[in-house]
Amino acid sequence: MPETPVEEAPPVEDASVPPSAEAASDGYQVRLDVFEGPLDLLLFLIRKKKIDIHDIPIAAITRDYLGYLDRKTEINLDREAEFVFIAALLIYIKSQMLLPRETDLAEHEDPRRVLIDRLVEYEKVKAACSLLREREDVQILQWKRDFIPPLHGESELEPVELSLFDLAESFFRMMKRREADDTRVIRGRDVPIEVKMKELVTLLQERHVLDFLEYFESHASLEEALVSFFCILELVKSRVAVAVQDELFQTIRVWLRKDPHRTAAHE
Amino acid sequence: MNNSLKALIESLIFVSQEPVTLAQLGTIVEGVEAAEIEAAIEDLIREYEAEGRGIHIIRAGGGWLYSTKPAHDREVRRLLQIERKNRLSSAGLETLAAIAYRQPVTQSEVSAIRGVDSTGALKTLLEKKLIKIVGRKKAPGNPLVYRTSDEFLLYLGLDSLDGLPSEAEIAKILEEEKAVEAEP
Amino acid sequence: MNNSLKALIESLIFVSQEPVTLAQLGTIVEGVEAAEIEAAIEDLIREYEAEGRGIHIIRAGGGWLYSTKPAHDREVRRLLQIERKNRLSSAGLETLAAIAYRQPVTQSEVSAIRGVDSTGALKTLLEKKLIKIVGRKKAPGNPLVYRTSDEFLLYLGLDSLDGLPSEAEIAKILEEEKAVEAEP
Repeated sequence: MPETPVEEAPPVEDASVPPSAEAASDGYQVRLDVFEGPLDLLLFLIRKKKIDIHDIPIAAITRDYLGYLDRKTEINLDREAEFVFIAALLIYIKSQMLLPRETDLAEHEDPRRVLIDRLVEYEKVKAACSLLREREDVQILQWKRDFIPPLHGESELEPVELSLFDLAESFFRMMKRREADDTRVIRGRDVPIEVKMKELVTLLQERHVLDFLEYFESHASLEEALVSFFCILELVKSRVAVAVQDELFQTIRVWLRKDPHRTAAHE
Repeated sequence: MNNSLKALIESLIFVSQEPVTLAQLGTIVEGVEAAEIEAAIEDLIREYEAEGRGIHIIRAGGGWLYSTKPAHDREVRRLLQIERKNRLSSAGLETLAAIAYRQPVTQSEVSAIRGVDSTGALKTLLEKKLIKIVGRKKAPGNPLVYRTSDEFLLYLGLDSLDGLPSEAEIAKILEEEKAVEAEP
Repeated sequence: MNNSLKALIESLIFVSQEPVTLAQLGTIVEGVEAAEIEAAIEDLIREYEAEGRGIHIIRAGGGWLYSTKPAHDREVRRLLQIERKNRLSSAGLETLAAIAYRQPVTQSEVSAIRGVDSTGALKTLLEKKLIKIVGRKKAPGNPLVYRTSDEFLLYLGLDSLDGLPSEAEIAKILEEEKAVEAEP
């Protein structure tokens, strides 16, 4: 059962039957072709022997446990390391129990304590699971709407929620996608300087004054922006255009020099 | 019963995709006592639970919302052309239960409770949005901390985390299982 | 009147995003005369039109669907406003993720990461106050530089950007071999 990725919901025809009957078959008596985890196996052994979980005969349980481990067919082999880890813990506890002691151990000194605590906790989680399964069985048959019904007039709500995981996942997928893309060479289009120069002069004539930064940001590629930059430098150098920055960090305005005397005042 | 109040509440619960809370209703239906609103909802719930109705109002995630009744699952799926919803695997449910009861928890805490590495199960639960990452623990390695989500409450039809099976209920189940065990 | 037929039709109209047609109902409710189905729908419509009901079934696009009644329009919109969180399209989410993980970044850097022009998405994120302009980059064109905002942290319930899952962690979660653990 634990090997099956998904379990079928009970047949729809059974919707009226309390799903607890189904869930009960999840209990220990009928179950388990394969033990998914070591705690699962331990609990099974304890129940089979009708042992009090708080007073586990470690030697006997360890023997049984190792027996299952040897057979391998009954445990989830993907989890072998975890089964072996608990086996080591059992053997360690057993050795601790065998140490000669002068006085009886207080309860909190019981070497089994650490294992008992885990088993008790795990047993509770398993029991909670059977209760939660009952709820799940009822809920998955009921359908909620994942849209908003039409209102009078327009409705433009997008049903997307943001979560940290969504965000991180989105970034991760994007980077993966990019990794794949990077194997492909992306070539920007060549921009001949003469063409750009003409384009720039035309623009200056049309607009009279150009915002330097705005003009740069309008370029699709860095290459194209650089070409424009050289064009402007060239135009300023050859005194065809004037570039003025009123204050540090402010935008630079560019215009064509029409009347050399008037523009000189700006410089 | 105030019929127009009931009608208004019906439309509000109906139109919402998420459970509508009493607080939300209170903000919108001004000047009406919470008790009166609740009485109207109770009335609505009763009406929908009657025979011959295909949808009903359920309480989950701290509010009320509509859903179809379980009896029509097969036909609903045929109309929407979707497969039967799969139950969670036992590994997934176990991981979810461990998180629900011990939250906020880290991956290694969940794995310790289950005795097996739970990274894969956590991933699937995250994808299903039944759990969420809520931050990091101030501990070596600053591991991510997980909690159950609002979708988790809706998924199991729980009003809040207080609705999780109690210690007493769990103890009762354990007793029953042991009793069955003891029989020949 | 066949009560269970009516209930079934009610649940089908409820759950469908598109108007449900008579033909669709006919395929799902096998062995029932079209006339009988229509009668059941007429009956449902009449019931919902009664005083004291907040929603009704309307005929549209060759079929039937639920809609709120005009009388509650104002309240319904208020509720949806309250409920509506900052919801993002996948383009918005991607852009936000690129900024969150690569900040400070420029528009062209974000576009390069995403492989598509992100000007529109940036604008939306600015409007939603999830990102902010923090200055200009000393680079050709002095492009604007973006960062995530404080609202962004609030929205995700994070104390600081350090709370974002690291790339390595996300990779680990997402690339975990499914075979290791059966899917929930």
